[in-house]
This record gives sequence, C-alpha cells and structure tokens, in this order.
Amino acid sequence: MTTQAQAAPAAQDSPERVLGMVQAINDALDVAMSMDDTVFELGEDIQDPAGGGFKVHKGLSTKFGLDRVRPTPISEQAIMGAAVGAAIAGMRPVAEIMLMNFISVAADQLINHAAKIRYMSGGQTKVPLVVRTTTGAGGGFGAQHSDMLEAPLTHTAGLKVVVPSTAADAKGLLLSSIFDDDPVVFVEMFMLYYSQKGHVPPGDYRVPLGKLRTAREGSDVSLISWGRQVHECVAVADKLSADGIDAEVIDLRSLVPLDREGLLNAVGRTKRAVVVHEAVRRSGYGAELAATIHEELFGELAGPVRRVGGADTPVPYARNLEAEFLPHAGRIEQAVRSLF
Amino acid sequence: MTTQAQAAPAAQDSPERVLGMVQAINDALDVAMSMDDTVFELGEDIQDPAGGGFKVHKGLSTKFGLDRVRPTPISEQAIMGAAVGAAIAGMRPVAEIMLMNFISVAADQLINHAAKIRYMSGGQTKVPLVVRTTTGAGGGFGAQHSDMLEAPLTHTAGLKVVVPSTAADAKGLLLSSIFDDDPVVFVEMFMLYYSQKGHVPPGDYRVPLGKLRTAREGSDVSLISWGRQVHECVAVADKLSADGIDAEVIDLRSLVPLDREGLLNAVGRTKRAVVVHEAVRRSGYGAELAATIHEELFGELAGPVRRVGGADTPVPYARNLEAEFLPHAGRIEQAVRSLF
Amino acid sequence: MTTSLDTETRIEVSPQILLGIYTTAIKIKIYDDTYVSALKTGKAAGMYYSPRGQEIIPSAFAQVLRTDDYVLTIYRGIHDQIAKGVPLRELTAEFLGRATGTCKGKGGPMHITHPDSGLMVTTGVVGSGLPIGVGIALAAQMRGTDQVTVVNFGDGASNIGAFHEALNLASVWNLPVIFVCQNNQYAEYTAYAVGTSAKHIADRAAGYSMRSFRVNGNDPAQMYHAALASVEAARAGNGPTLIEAETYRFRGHTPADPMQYMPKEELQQAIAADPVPALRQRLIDESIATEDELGALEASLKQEIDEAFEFALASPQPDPSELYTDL
Amino acid sequence: MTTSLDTETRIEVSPQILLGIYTTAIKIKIYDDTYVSALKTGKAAGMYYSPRGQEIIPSAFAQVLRTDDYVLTIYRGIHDQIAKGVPLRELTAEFLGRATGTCKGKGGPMHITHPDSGLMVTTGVVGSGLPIGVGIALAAQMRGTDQVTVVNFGDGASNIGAFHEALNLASVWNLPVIFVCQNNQYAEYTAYAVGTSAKHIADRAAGYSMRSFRVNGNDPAQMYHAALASVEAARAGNGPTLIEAETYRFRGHTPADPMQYMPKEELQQAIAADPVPALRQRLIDESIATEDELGALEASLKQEIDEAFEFALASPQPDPSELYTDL
Ligand SMILES: Cc1ncc(C[n+]2csc(CCOP(=O)(O)OP(=O)(O)O)c2C)c(N)n1
Ligand SMILES: Cc1ncc(C[n+]2csc(CCOP(=O)(O)OP(=O)(O)O)c2C)c(N)n1
Ligand SMILES: [Mg+2]
Ligand SMILES: [Mg+2]
Repeated sequence: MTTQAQAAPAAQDSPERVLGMVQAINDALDVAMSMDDTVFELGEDIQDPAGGGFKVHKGLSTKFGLDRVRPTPISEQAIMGAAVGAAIAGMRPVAEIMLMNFISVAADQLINHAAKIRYMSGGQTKVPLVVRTTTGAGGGFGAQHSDMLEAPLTHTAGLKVVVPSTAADAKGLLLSSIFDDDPVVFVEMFMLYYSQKGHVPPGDYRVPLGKLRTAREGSDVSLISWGRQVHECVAVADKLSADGIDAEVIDLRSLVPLDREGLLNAVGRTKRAVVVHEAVRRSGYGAELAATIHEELFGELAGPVRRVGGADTPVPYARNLEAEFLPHAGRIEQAVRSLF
Repeated sequence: MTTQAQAAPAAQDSPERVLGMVQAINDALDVAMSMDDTVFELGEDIQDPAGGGFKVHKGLSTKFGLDRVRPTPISEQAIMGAAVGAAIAGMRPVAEIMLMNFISVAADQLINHAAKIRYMSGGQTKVPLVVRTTTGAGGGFGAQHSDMLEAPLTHTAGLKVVVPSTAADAKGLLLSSIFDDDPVVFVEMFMLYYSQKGHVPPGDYRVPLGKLRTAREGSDVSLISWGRQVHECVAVADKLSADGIDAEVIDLRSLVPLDREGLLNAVGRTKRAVVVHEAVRRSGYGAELAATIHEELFGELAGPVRRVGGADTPVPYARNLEAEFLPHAGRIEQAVRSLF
Repeated sequence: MTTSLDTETRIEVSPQILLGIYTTAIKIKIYDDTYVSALKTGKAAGMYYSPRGQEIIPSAFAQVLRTDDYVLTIYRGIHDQIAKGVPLRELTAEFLGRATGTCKGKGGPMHITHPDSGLMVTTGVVGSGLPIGVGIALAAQMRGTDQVTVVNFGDGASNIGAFHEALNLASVWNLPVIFVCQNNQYAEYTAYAVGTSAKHIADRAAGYSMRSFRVNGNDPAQMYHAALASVEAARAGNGPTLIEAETYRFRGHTPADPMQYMPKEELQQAIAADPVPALRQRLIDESIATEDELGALEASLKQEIDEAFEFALASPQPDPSELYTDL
Repeated sequence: MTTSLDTETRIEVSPQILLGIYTTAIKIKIYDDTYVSALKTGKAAGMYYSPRGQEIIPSAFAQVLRTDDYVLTIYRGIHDQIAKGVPLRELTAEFLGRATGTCKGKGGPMHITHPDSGLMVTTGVVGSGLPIGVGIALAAQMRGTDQVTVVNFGDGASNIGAFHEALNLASVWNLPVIFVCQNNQYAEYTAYAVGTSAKHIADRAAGYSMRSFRVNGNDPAQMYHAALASVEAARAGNGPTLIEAETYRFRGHTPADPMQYMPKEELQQAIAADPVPALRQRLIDESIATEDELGALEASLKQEIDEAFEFALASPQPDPSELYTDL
C-alpha cells in the first residue's frame, strides 16, 4: 500500500458538467481515494448497492473495495474512535455519522479525543480526520433527526467546522478537509442534496477553509449565513432589492476557521448585519458572530446585529410547526427591515 | 412507598451554621430525600464509606440506604438513560456524572431524550431530572477533566442550566432544581467545593431558578459571571474601586432560565458590561449574553460588551499554562479598563 | 442463570391465546397494508417503517402484558404500539402530524408516546431506548409495584454501547425488564453478519449473567412461551431477560428502499412463510375459528382502521402556538 | 473460537524471559515507590494513579512486543508506559508538567504519548482507548504491516459502551488488537461485583466470538503465555484477543484515598503475595540470578530513576506561548 499522495486522476468529465450536491460529494471522495491510498471511508450502510442512506457513496465500494469503503455496525463510538485511531496511525479516515444528532452518541471521541489529541501530545500525533454528517429540519424527520449542532462544535477548541451551501463548494471544501491535518466536522444539509445543482470542476478541486464566499453583492446590509440558509438569504435579498434595499449575502463556508477579516470588512462597509442560521437561536453560532462584530465595529454600526435562528425549541414534527421553527424568509425579511 | 411530598424535617442545625459548598450540597440532597420518597441518587462511587469522589454524598447511603443512593457501574449512558426513564415513570432522580467531560459520553440521552421528551410527547410525559456534575480548570487535571461545557447545554432547548457560586446558593438552587419538573444540569465547580464557605439556611431552603444575584453593587460597569469567576470579578471590582471605577458584579446563577430583565436593567444602568466565564471564549455563553445586550441596548452603551473567557484551546496541564488559560484577574481588569 | 429455549421445541398454547395473538397480528397487518397504500396514493406522506413480518412478536406479548406494564419501541414500532393498545385514531393522527395525535402532532411517527396505554417511549436513536427502559423498570422496582417493562429493538441495535450498559445495569440491579431483540436479519441495508460478531444475539446474555431465550419470533407458541416466562420472572422479582426473536422484514427499511441488498430467494422464502396467514390457517385447521368468523373479524378491523385514517385526515394541524408549548 | 486459559495451568517460561520480566517489573516498582515518596515530600505534586501490584502484566508483554507495536493505556498507566520503553526523563518531566516532557508538559500524567516508543494514547476517559486502539490496529491491517496493538484498561471499564462497540468491531474486522483488562477488583471505591454482572470479564468474549484468556496477571508464566499467544495470533492475521488479567491494586485509587472500602485482610493477603518480590525470590531460588546481580540491577535502576526525577525537576515550565501552539 502506498501512502504517498499520487497525481489526481485525469479528469474524464466535461469541464461544463453540472452535478447535484450528492454527486459532488461522491466525486470528492472518489478523487481523494484515487489520489491517496491512506484515505478511506467508514460508516453505516455506505456499501453498494445502496451506497449510503442518501446514495453519497454510490459506486465507491465497488470501485475501491470494502477495505476502503467500510460498512460498520451501528456503533458511533467505535466509528469515531476507530477513525481517531487510524488517523493517529497515519491514515486519513473519512467517517460518516449518518445523521448529526448521532454525533451526540460519539461526542466523547470527538470532543475529548479528536479535538485534543494533537494539543495534549504536544504535537507528536495529529488527527487528520473528517467526520461527514448530514442533518436539517424541513424533511419531516422529527426532533431526533433534524438538529443543526454546529455551534457546540465551534466551542470545541481543536475542531474545524465546515458547512457547504453549493455543490461545487461541497466538493472543494471536502477535498480541503480531507487533506487538512486536523479534524474537520463536515456538515451537509440534506435539503440541499438534490436542490443544489451546479457546475462542479473535475479533478482535485479545492476550496480553502477559512475563506468566505460573497453569494450576492450588496451595499446596504450584510446577510451572513451558511448552508441551506444562504439560499434563503439570497431569495430575501432579491425580494428586498425591489424595495431599494441592496443586501449582500455572505456564505461563511467554514465557521472554524472563520474568515474574520472578510466578515468584518463586509460589515464595516454595509454597517448593518443580520446573521441567519437554522440551529436554535439561543447560543447559536450567530451569537458568536454578533458579539464579535459588535466588539470590532462598535460605534460604526447603523443598528444592532440581528440574529434569525431556529426557534428555541426541539424540531416539531407537524409540517406547519416545522415550517415555523425554521428561520424562514418572512422572519429574515422582518429582521432586515428592522434595521432601516 | 409514599410519593407525596412530606414536610421538610425539622431543622436541627443552628440558624447561624457555616457550611462549605460540599456540605451545602450534601444538605440539599439530604433534605430532598427526606421530604420526598421519589427523590433518589445514582452515580459512580457515591456510596459510603467514600461518599463520592468529593465526599458530596457522605453519610447519605448510610442514612437512606443503597436503594436511594445507588452506586452504578461506569456506564454514563445507562446512568443518564436510567435517570430519564425513572423520571418519566414518576421519580425525581438526581444523577451524578462524576466530571463534566463525561457528559459527552452520555450526550445522546441528555440532548436527544431528557431535553426533548416532554416536547415530543406533547406534554404527556415529563422529565424531572437533575444531572449534577463538577468540573473546572485550575486543579491540574488536564484536558479531559476540566472543561466547562455549559454553553452547548444552553443551546439545547428543553434543558435548564444552573451554576452556583456560593454554598447557600448551591443548596437553594439544588433544591429548586430537584423539585423542578424539567431536566436541570447542575454544574458545580470543584475549585469552589472547599474555598466557598458561608451561612447556609437549614431545611427546605430554595433559591428560585432564573433570578440573578447582585454579588456586588456598583454603578460604572457590570461584570457578569457565574460560578467560580464571580469571585474573581468581585476581587477585580474591589481592586478597581481604588481607581475610582465602581463595578457591579452580577452572578447569573442560572443560565437557562436567564434573568433577562434583571440583566438588561443592570447594564441599562451602568452602560458598560464585561462577561466573564471560564469556558472557552469562542461560542461560549458570553457570546449569547453579549449579542442579547447589544440587541436590546443598542445605542445606549458606552462601549462594546467585552468577553473574557478561557483561551480558545484545550486545558493544558502545566501549571503556568493552565493559569494562563483561565480568565484571570489580569485579563478581567484589562477588559474593564478598556471600557473607560 | 442463562437458559435458552431451543428453536425446535414444540410448545402447547391454548386456542384462546392463539386467537388472541392472531387478532392483534392481523390488526397490525391490515394497518400496515392500509398505511402503505395511503403512502402510495398520497393520502399519507412522510416517514414510515413497516413492521410487516414481525407482527407475531408484540402480539404474543399482548397476551401476557397488562395495560399498566410499560413498553418502549423504536421508529419501526407501529406493531408494538398497536399491540400495546395505543388507540388507532390518535396514533394515526400523530403519524400524520395532527393536533388530535397522541402527542398533538409534535412528536410524529418516531416518537409515539401514550402513557395511558403504557407505551412510554418511541425513539429514533438506535439503542437509546434500552437505558431508558432500565430506568422505567427501576421506578417500578423502587415503588414496589409488579409492573414489567418491555424494551423492543433491532438486531443492529445490539452492537451499540447503550445495549451493553443497559443489560449490565439491569442485571446488577435485578430489574423487571425484558429486552426484546427483534432480529429481522438486517439493519437498514446491512446484513446481520457484516456488523454483528455474535453468532446469535442471545449469546451475549451470558456476559451479563442474564436469562435469555432465542426463539423463532414468527412462531406464536414459541414467542408466547418466551414472553410468558420472561414476564412471570420479572413480575416475581426474578430479574431481567434477553429475548432474541428471529424474524424477517418483508418490506424495505423505508418505502423508498429497493431492497437490492436482500437475496431474492431469501426474501421470497420468508414471505412464503408469512406468519400471519399461517396462523390464520392454523386457527381454521384446528377449528379454533371459522373462515366466516375470521372474515368478520378482519372486516371489522379494517373498518376501525379506515375510520382511524379518516379521523386523522380530517383533523387539523396543531395550532401554531404549539411550537412554544411543552417546554 | 473462544478458548480460555485455566488459571491452574502451570506453564514453563525460560529463565531469560523471567529475568526480563523481573527487570521491567522492578523498574516499575522502584519508579512507583520513588514517585509516591516524591509526592509525600512535596517534590512532586498533582495527579498520580499508582500501578503497584499490577507490574507483571505489562512486563510480560514487554517480552513479546516490538518497539513498533502500539500500546494504549489509561491514567493508571505508568507501568504500561515504562514497560513500553517511554524514556524515563521525558516521562517524568511530563508528569511534572515541564517543557522537556514527552508532550512539552501540555498533556500531563493522564495523557502520556510517545509514538517513538509505540505509546500512542493515554486516556483519562474510562473505556475510550478501546475504540481508538481498534482504529490503530485497523491502520496497521490496511497498511499490511504486522504491527500489533495492545489496549489496556480496567475492570470497571468493561461496563462502558465503548468496550462493547470496540470488541464487536475488532471481531467483525478481524483486527490485530489485544484488549487487556487489568482486573484489579476495584473501580475507584466500588468493588467488582457491585458494577459488573459477568462472573468474569473474559466471559464477555463469547458475545463477540473472540479468543480470550483469563489468567492470573500476577503470575509471570501465565501472563507471558497469554501475551505471547495473543500477539502471535494478531501478528499472523488471526484477529483480536481479550485477556482478563486478574490482579490487585495495592495503593489507593489516588494518593488521597483512605481505602476504607477494601476489606483489610483482602488487601493484606494481596500484598503478602506481592508478585515482584515473589519473582525475585524465584529468580534466586532457580539460580537464574544471584542476590548480588539483582541488587546491582536494582541499584542501577534506582539511579536511573533518580536521575530522571532530577532532570525533570530541573526542567523549566513550558514557554507561555505554548498555550496556543499544536492547534
Ligand atoms: C445511533 C443511531 N445510528 C444510526 C441510526 C440510523 N438508523 C436508523 S434505523 C437503522 C438500522 C437499525 O437496524 P436494527 O436495529 O436491526 O432495527 P430494524 O430497523 O431492522 O428494525 C439505522 C442504522 C440511528 N437511528 N441511530
Ligand atoms: C467515562 C468516565 N467515567 C468516570 C470516570 C472517573 N473514573 C476515573 S477512574 C475510574 C475507575 C476506573 O476503574 P477501572 O476501569 O477498574 O480501572 P482502575 O482505576 O481500577 O485501574 C472512574 C470511575 C472516568 N474517568 N471516565
Ligand atoms: Mg434489523
Ligand atoms: Mg479496576
């Protein structure tokens, strides 16, 4: 087995190809495993013919074998722990936790070990691990299958946290995460799996961690978001432009590392900010962003940083309640208008 | 077995008695179990003669029997899960998770079940559970035994989160938590176990959840904190008064429910706020408080809300590094002075 | 303390019990058929995990449990819920997220709760019900009641940490709890042996010094015997039991599942041995009931189920204010 | 596949191996004695979990393992660390939080890591090392090396979920990993049977179709045999082993522990059977070494250890900037 990185396989795809987010992630996994023999996957039900609950791994176990695309028992602690161990011993595991709520089953391995081992060992060992997971409200999956739990992860020193919003970013950020030497939690939102389609560059395409993307230019207010809500923000911004409010939409892409400079530059220009995220509002990552913006731009803002989040409740099942739980366009628009 | 609350036992203690925090907690457990047969404890090593790693339970298994003060295997998921189940079935369990980092082992039961069951059942079942735990840096216990993890708990809808700073509060808040019908995580800081001593009222003494305590009056700036750092803040405030800065110190006592009104009134008066907590600064509860204060008091503040937290690192072992990790007096003072 | 019921054992069961088991099992089957066609026609939408093939297990327990006994189950739990007596109207309304549901529509299919029927918890996190069941059994033991707790879960769940901790704790505390592993041979798209190192899940009981039975869960008599023996033991204060009930899942993990991972013949064989019609035939063969009687029973059940769907479909969504209540 | 080594079996071991085991064991014992007195005199401060009584277990493994084999241990791990060859100066410096420590003083006693010696992880969270060890073994298997991974843990740890998941996964993947349960009869202040439902922890191996040995961990020959057989199996691709090594903890869980929960006679009996002096006597009795030779060995070890302490005590604390590095 070779552990050296090899050249990426020649891109066989048309440069103009359009992929959904599921295919983009599949492509990133394919490219990473082709490039580097130390990259492998482990998780529940990821083997063919199913290729995972959302078909993310379709074809990969057939191509790379069950040694590299390893179906596991339902044992999140063992999945996470085995990934940590393999990472310490020189591999680049990509572990799948089927749904983000199940990270709570494996939280010890993630918080006490993956995040801390490099620090505790004084840099002797490192944990080049990616934990991929998916989640989100809106699918009618109820309180135990829908939570966005990125905020607690950003509070865990030693973890990187990435949430892609487009197909191309999903690929480019995942490849960067896999070849990063620190543990990255890569949060996919399944409501984007099929709704997001776009041009995805072939081959070893990378999007660096810690660089925000301006999803929409604008000068009057900055809407700051990640994942699914970026698209909600763009829709609201488009609507508001009819009323003469020119809103910028910022897609953070990675929450840790945070593109602090890019963020503060943007809000420094627009003087108004609304942070939008799906997670429960209280103690969400929006709080960290709002606190930071106020600290750095005190006296320069035209109004307080508004936070639009999920309701401070579990995710309810009934369709109407779930829709109201979400930080929907109505609430985003209201928050923006309150600043003018 | 009677499940009705009975009259509290006649207080045998002198009304002037002075107890340490460990004794105050022991007293609260004793009173609760005497009053109500449905109250019981479970946790590792809590039985006599040891009575727990910090002797919190000393004498209780002898007095109430091993049926009510139940030593468990090292099985945090089972401890937490059994407590959830017993609570649903009409008991008032008080579970001990020996150190707060180990809550990560049982996070599924806490986050996905304890917090959500009342909501998911549409109010048919409730979870009157207290999870007691202890933690804190400064004891030289290293990265896996020192974390303050209250912020993620405040992000979990359905949980209450309490952090006492004095012996009397520890008793009064614990009794309120035990007789609350919702799950409460009760975070003790072991650095206070022996350092905090004070008058502790006998009998069924309760301090309501959601009411802050003004630990020190002051008019120029509000230092907002909880647990051990309240005492750091008072010390800094005392020192600053020599320089003519009259600092108020607010002890939140319970983070959820938050005494929002009391907090905003205080900062509305002083116009300056510094939030101080031991947990890692990034995405700590200080962010939520800062964001809230700015939202509500925009334009009224003399400066941004400053946040002083633990370093954005794991807790290091070496004494000098651990001391620097902590939000020590030097850093608090600097933050306060930056507002003048 | 570990004993094991040989799968070959032939056990006698009274005609009345057999008829009782059938009555519950056919109710579950008709309910499932109705739900699946409602999904196809678009009358119902959302998550559904069919229990087809596994009906006998809770139906046998229903002959032994009291209303005040406790049951916990999982997302794939409609058979357990029906068998425990959760009323069909409120149950269906909850599945469809309506205000009239058991949980006011806030829990949904994966979180059915109905304490009045003893159905305490339905969980969507694999294995998480086991420690909670231990706690419910502990409450019964501490109160000195003789209530029994039954925790249902799948074969895949036997590989998660919570299983281990729960069985160990139940054993050291000698709790009145019965762990029922409904071994349908698959965890989602993964076959038993890919994830499970034990030849049989019941083999794990020895590591907890726990009584265990391994039975053909589709055989009414064997299943009844295991249920009866374990419930009697629990009620008498003789502690927990692990039952491995071997069965098979006739439908996909979810309705969208094309079931490509199952060998065709294996599935066909299992369906050919469908325990519900087999039991029906036995009732007729042994003159326990006539074709007419069973036909009338089935028709009345179908009517009750259809009415439950109508009730649910006619019910409103919860009031928007419910988003913020029960917290 | 499950086999068990009877504790009565008498096994032959070469003089050289016995001497090797003693050399490691006495080094551990002297180190422990030195540390405990440093704590008493205030030269050392902080957490310390004495392994006194458990020295034979890693000392036997040391005769079998290679430097490039992997070991994981727990807070009570100084015996495992010394046996694996972690250099005493850096080890001691890490215990005392100095810049010259294995981890620059940032990990501390509960988190000793020294990959150059194959000591990969020391964990403070009970049971958490087992899944990590599985992953390290997996890496070796995937790379096609013949490195073996040994994961040490206590009896109490066998009741936590991670144990279950790790053993199951190691078995289904047939990994080169050895789970060594150092059963010292107590988990903190709680006796074995209060928390553990299995008569013997080795009984749990059957639930994972795993090879297992239950041995007297204080008997050098038994322990050596179990280590050798399990390492040879792992190296040959024949999968994991669970070893239950029965032993006893001679000192408190921590130095502050008054040990009131231990029956006095039980402790006295265990100390009377102290395996380290017993092995020493055997070496003399069987003319494997002379009193003089052993005395010289011990004196030189004592000197090495004292020098390690001096080195550590003379070392500076880490530079304050280290707070923010290695992240
Ligand atoms: C902790 C956890 N991990 C993963 C899942 C996703 N998941 C849902 S059902 C299932 C398979 C469960 O199989 P089994 O226990 O055999 O029950 P069955 O569905 O066959 O009845 C999985 C992996 C989950 N719900 N919870
Ligand atoms: C998950 C977890 N729970 C609790 C503790 C606290 N704790 C530290 S050591 C210990 C006892 C462990 O006993 P055992 O596994 O037998 O190992 P020993 O200390 O006897 O070597 C406990 C409960 C912990 N460190 N981790
Ligand atoms: Mg199954
Ligand atoms: Mg032990």
